[in-house]
Amino acid sequence: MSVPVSWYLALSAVLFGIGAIGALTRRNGISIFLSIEVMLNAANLSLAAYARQFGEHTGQVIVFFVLAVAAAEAAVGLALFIGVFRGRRTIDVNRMNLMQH
Amino acid sequence: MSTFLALAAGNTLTRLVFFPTAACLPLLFLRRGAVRAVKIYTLVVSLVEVLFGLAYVLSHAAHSGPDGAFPLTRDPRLPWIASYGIHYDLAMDGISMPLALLTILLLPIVILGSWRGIERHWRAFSAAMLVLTTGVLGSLLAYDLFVFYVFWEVMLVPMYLVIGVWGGERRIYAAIKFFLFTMAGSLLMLVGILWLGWTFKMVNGGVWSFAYEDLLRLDLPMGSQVWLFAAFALAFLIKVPIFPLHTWLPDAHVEAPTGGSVILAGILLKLGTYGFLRFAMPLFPQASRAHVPLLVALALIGIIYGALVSWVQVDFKKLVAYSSIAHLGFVMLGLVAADLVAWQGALLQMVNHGLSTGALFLLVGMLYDRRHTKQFADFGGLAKVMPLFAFFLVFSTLASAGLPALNGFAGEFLILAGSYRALGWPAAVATFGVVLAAVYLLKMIQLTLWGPLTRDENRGLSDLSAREVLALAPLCLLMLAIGVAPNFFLRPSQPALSSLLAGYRQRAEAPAPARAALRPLAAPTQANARSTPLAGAPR
Amino acid sequence: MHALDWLWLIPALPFAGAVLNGVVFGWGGRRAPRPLVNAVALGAPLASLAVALACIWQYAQGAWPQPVERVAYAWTTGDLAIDVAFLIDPLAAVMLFVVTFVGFIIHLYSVGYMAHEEGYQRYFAYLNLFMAAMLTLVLGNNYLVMFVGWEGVGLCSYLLIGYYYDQELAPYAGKKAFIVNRVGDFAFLVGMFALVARFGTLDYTRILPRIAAHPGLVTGEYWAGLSFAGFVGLCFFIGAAGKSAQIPLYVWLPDAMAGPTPVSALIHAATMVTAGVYMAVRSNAIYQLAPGISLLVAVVGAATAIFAATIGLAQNDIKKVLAYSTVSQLGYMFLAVGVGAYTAAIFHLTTHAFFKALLFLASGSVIHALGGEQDMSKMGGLRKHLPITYRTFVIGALALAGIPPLAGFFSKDAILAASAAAGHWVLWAVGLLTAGLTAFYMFRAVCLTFHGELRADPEHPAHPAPGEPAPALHLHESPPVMTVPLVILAAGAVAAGWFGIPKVLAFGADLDRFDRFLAPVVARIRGANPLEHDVGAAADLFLIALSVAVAAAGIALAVRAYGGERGPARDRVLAERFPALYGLVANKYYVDEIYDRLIVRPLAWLSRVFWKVVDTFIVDGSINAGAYATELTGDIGRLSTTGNVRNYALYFFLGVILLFWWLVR
Amino acid sequence: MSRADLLSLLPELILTAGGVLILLLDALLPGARRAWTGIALLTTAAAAWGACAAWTAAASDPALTFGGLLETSRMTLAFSQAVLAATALCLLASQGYLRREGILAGEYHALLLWCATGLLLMLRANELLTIFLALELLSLCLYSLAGYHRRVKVSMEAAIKYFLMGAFVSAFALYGIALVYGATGQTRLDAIGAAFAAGRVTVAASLGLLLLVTAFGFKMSLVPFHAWSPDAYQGAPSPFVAFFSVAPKVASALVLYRLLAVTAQGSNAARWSEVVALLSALSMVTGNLLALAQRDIKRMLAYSGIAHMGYLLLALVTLDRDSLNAVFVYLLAYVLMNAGAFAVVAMLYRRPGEQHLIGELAGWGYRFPLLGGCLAICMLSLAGIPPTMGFFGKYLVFLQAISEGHVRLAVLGVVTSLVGVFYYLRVIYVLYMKAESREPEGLLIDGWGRAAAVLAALGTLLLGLWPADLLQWLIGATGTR
Amino acid sequence: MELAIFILFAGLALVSSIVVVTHKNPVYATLSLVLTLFSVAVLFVLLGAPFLAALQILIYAGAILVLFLFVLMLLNVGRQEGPSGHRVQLFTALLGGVAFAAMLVLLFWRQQGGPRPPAAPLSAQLVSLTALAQELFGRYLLQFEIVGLLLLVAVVGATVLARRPPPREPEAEP
Repeated sequence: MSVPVSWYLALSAVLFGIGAIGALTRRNGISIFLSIEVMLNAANLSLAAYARQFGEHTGQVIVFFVLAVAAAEAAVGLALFIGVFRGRRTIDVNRMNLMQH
Repeated sequence: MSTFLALAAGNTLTRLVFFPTAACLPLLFLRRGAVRAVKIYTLVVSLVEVLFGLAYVLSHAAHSGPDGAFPLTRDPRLPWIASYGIHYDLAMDGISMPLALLTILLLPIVILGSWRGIERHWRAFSAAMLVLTTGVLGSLLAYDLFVFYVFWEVMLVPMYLVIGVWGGERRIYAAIKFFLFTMAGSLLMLVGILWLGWTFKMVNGGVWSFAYEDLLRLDLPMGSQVWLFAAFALAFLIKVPIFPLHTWLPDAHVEAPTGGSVILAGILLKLGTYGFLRFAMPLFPQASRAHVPLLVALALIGIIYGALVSWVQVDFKKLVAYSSIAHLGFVMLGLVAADLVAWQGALLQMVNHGLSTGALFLLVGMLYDRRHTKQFADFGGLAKVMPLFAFFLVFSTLASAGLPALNGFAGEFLILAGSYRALGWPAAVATFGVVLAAVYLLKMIQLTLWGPLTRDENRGLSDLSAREVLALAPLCLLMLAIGVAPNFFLRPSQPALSSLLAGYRQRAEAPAPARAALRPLAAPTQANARSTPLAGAPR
Repeated sequence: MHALDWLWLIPALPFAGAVLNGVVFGWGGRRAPRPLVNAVALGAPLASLAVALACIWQYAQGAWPQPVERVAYAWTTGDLAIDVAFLIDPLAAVMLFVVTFVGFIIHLYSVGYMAHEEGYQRYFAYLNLFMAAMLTLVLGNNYLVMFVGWEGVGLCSYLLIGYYYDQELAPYAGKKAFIVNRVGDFAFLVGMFALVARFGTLDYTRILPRIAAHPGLVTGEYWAGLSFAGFVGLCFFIGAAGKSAQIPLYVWLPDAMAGPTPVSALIHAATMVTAGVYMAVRSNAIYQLAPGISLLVAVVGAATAIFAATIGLAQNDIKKVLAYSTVSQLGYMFLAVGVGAYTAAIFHLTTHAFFKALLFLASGSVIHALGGEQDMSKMGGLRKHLPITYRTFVIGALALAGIPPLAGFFSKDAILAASAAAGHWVLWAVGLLTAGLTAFYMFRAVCLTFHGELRADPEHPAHPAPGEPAPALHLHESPPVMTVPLVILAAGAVAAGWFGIPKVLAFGADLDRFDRFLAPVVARIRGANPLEHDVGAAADLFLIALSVAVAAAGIALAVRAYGGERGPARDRVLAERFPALYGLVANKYYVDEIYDRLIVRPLAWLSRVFWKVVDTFIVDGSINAGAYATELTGDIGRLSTTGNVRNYALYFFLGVILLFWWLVR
Repeated sequence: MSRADLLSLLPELILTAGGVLILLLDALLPGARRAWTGIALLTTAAAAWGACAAWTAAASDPALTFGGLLETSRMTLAFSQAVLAATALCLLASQGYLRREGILAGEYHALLLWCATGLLLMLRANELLTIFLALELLSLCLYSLAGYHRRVKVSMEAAIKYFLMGAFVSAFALYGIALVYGATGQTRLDAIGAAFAAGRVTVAASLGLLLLVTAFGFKMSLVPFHAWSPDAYQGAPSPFVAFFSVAPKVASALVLYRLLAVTAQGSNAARWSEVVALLSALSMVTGNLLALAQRDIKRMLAYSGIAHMGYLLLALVTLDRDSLNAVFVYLLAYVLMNAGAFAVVAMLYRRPGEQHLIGELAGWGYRFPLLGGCLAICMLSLAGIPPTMGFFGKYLVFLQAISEGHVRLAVLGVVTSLVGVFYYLRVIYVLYMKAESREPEGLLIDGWGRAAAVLAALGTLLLGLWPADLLQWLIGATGTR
Repeated sequence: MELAIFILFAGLALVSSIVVVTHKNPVYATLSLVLTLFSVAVLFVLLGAPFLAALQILIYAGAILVLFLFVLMLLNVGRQEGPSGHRVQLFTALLGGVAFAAMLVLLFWRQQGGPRPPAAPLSAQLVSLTALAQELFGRYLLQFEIVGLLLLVAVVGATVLARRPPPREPEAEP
């Protein structure tokens, strides 16, 4: 039997939630970024699922582009982490509070 | 734009309003150190402005009717923000004419009075004063509520700077207090203006207008009228100021330099009462009628409370400041009474207060320039060393105290007589303020001029210089002229006031409609207006 | 050319004099040459007197008894039209004469009295200004013009009381006078407003005849049980009480003696203080229609008369005695107004102007001679040194005491007779008693001042000007420029009464020219009987005799008590014997102190509360608290920006959830 | 791809090419770095011309190209020009700063131009995927530029905070796109709108749109999505903040408008207005209150920006044909006054990385009359005092709110802007009413920077005095809707 | 069969993603993410998107995560302390995340009316790479170009950020 699309969607929702929780709770910047990747994947999954549901390509195309975006984001983000680490020797976001609030 | 420039070149209100600001530009090219040049330049500019003012008024007064009425004169309306029905629209009638003239007249006097007191940044000071004049004149002459609001706010910044830059110890506190108080009221008024404009649009088939004459035609239901009236009244009452919204005034006056105080007391406060007369009452007649008891109570509190607090002051300037609260209480009472005589008196009293309190502030400033103190404890017996100062102080004080044959009396008498006719006993209560005025003003004279000259620092004080006399003399002459022959000053504004009053009364007595409606145009708007002829200007 | 067209010149001339001397010549304290100053200072009132006499003459010859009005210009037009206009009628004519005549005399006297003063020029400027204001008051054809003069004289009074402005107390006395007067003015103004509200005008000729013709206009209840006439009458009376120093507003007048003595003579005896009486008489139509208020006026007048007289008994300052006497005599005049004897009031006003001015000027001569000494306990025996002064002073005292045939006798008697005739026997009795007291304290003063031995220390005058060497005492008669006025006034004090000799004493002949001349001023109220004050010739004669007897008794008692060297000792004895009573009287019943405790101090306290508590603490405090609370909210709120990006993400996340809930709820 | 498609893409192409050109020149002629600003400015000007040309050449107004993906209309033209104006001001302000800090290099200009490309694409895009990609494009540029001053710790910190938040939010945006796509099967906004209008509004679609709205709310720093902006503005290079604090908001506002226009067609439009009203109220209140507590001028401006976006939303609470005019005028004013303020801040504060205390400007209004005056004018405009454009913008949005019956919201706006007046005035009184507290040292005030400040201030004033033509032109834009 | 695969890889994805967000060591978290990505790739295949699955493995798991690992090694961040010191943050995040996910799950459930098969059958057209490519370079050309620029930006941005900062050399000029 074929799996109902809503199951995929539910899975994606749960994955998204897990990612969000991770992004909100980790202290290590890169871990946060990893969690965000989980969220992106969750979104991708639901896009693919919807594409399947409608039987057309749009969802897949979006996923395709998101892959590229994720790559670009990762490049810039990781470069940033390197830059920050160079100055501060840490990527713990809890310690990134030089600024007056 | 080109039409605007063409207007500014002629004998028009536009020239009157914008000349001072335009005259700021050359200030940029004067050297920073050339203080004397700046002072003289500013004085010349202000005198030219006086000439412009007189030229305008006299040229139109020549057309006044047999009743001596100053005609409604206006510049051609120029579309400003046409898509919102906003027009650049300046007009002068008998109500705004005296106040505008007062404003213009006070400008050179303020410059003369600040000659010594202002020690730094003269260019900026001149610019502030000139821009302030534009703002005040614009507010007085605007015939479009949007334009009015713009000018109204334009006044704030220069005054804020004048207090804050050239003021005394606590100048920043005072400047901010002044700004925030005024702004608090005017922002709500802005909402009111917008609401009004929108309502007009709703009943006018989707066409915007903020023109005063158009908005006057709006009949609003009581519900919205009350709120709108509250918004407008708040803005104006803060400016007046009326208890309990008055606390900015003593601070602002005490801290402001002489010129600032003169302008503040002489003109800025009047805009509160002027606005009340011009906008708050006629636009919302039923609502204002419904709040007469409250407003009367506030006016009375202002009169009595201002006088009493003034009495116990130990600072010369603060005493005069509080006296303004009392004096403007009279004006408010006159306005609220909605009686022609009271209105005439109120309008006259606005001018009077500008003259006499302006003179008093100038005198305080002259003393401060010499002694760098304003405490009564530091003075006493000054009449001995400064007879001219004593003369002018006594003269202005008496005018302020409402001594007959001087201006204060004419205004107060008309206000109170009219108010008594319209309101009854509250006017009698207010009349008691006359007694209190004598109490605090004579105390003021007592502590400065009379008694033995006890302090050694005061022995060497020089009497007023020719420049200072020149600043004071026109004020005192006007005080005398108004007191002796008020009719000369009343006649030009009487028809304007009486038609405004007639409209107000007629509407105030009718019940408010259930929904907003537009009254039909009685006559073409331009019919009774005499426009400045201007070749090629689009109408 | 009709002299009445020049009516406006009468106040304008002295005004011009004031401007010339005060502003033009005296700019910034400069001094013009003395002859020039004198020419202006005396010329203006003299010219004014001349015009006034011409006008009176012409009026008496021609227009009498109709009032004549001359409009100068419109003060306001339209809804409330008020003209600056002048009016001459019998009442104005009498006042005009008194003011210009006595005024000029006193100007003349001042030339001598003030000769050595530094502020000579300023003095005359003020004095001329006073003349202008007083004449405006008298000549105005409406209440507003009257009020202009009314306040103008108040101002001059303020300036002249505080003439010695560099002293400690004189300016305070001036201020007190002005403020107390203002309390009265407040009521006067309210009365005017009431008239404006009802009649739309303030012209005498458009209000008073109308009231008289239609009493119904003003008799209905208006306010708190008062009719309109009652209300206006009450207001005007309070105003008059302020100006004319009646209970409870008399307190300023004794203090006003801080001014130069000629000022006291002119302003605080002869003219200004009588303005209240003038105003009340001018408004007699109103008072006739307000019997209750009239009674009040009479009672207050009588009370003031006796009250001030008792205080006068124990004063040691010669000018204070005269001041209380003035208060007392003004009380008489109001008594007359209250009982409806309007012409009698004006009659007494006129005679009083002569003899009281005389008394003041004579006392001024004394003070002048003693180098500023006013304390009678330091005088004595001066009759040898100052013969003319002495004689004129005694004439004035006799006139005041009401000894026939001097002026005071006729006028005072007219009042007493009128009170008796009106049936107010209590008031009459009070008046009579006052007459006795008056005679007593006047002759106490005569004795203390002129009889006995000189008690002053010739080397050390009591009141040297501060910072200046004490002037030597020059005990000699004043120069002619001072004594001639005394003599002229003395003649007036003797003869002024002869214009109003009552029928009983004229053996039925109508010699009461004064009453005849003034009679048109008293309004004839429609439907009311004309006032008739006649108790019958016999009773009249008896009453006259009684009053003369009482006066004579007063004099006798005074001479007995204070004659010779007993004077000052007598006061000490009295003080020891009746300490409470003497203290009470000598301290003027502590009225000033009561006012201070009851009104001034609570009001000052209240004002401070307003300032410090209401203004600073409550109003400003709540606004500042609001600002502070706003700032505090911001300060607390900014803690939300922790700097930790995870918190920021959480805000975002929670925001999303919140908005979603809002959207689908 | 047709010629029309290409022509419509002209401004973006010019900007991209300009960036590439600068990058190439930077590699080839490193010595001529100081010319890059000029080239970048020329590119911006060319792009502005290109935008006009694309609009003029468009077949209709609005014209859709790339199969309906890209809109060319008067309104997109206006918003594009606002973005380009911000770019130009930023470029002008940057030169001196970059030289002073020794970090002048072509990447800065290239990234800035590309960021503008992204913004232009985003505001013109009519389709969710395009919007998302443009958003990512500009975001990456912003991350890189925020951390451009690598020596400065706070610059990097600002960048990383912004990056983490940005990535987190784009995940939400993406999920939102997925949900909307799932609910309607469409990614083109007009088609989605049609679906909404047809009554096919599911809860999932609403949530999807909400996620997108929040993503742009984040870019506009609306409360509660705002918290990043003070840190990011404080840390990022000041002249860049002149761009950073305005341009993304301009573009996002138009996208937000498009999204809200979709919701307005749905059956729960009223609920949506409530949401917008809530965001508006929260932003006005929070922004102003927190700005009040700031001592650092950049943070103060950040919070004030939050408040300003709250005011802006007043016009979007209920959409009608005038909303967008108000929004645009407000944004243009905001661009000029905020960019002007940051330009001055960039010149008058040395030592990036430390605080930019307002108090440090004490008395400098007289030492630097021109810059002080410009800053003062910008502050007055921010405070909404006539005759500045800031006032006129406020006037329009309040008018819009009142026209739609949201009087209470307008009153709230008025009350909160009173708080705003207080902290803007603080800058002015520090400038003119306090005694100098420090000597200016190490500043580099060049003609470019002055030009930025003067242009911004002058624009604020002149457009405040003569807004009519602008408005008239804009009304032509919305009149066709 | 399909169901079994779905359950298996869904479970795997869940478990591995939980590890990603909870593991203290970012290196392990990264490796675990590889597993998640792989599971999702398998699900892509089930959903008829084999091309995406390939890309997912190649680009995502292959390139991106290697980049992550590389940076982690470079920075030698290693073990970091537990998720949070902030209990409120942790608790709220958990609650919010769970609520959000639950809400969505509920939403999908309600919306779809329980589990039911997709509306359209799995067509060959959907699975075909050609069709996808045509779409990419036809309808989605603009986006493709944007992505090109995006990658350029990423390259430049990454160099800007990661390059060693130049020494301070302010131009000495007024």
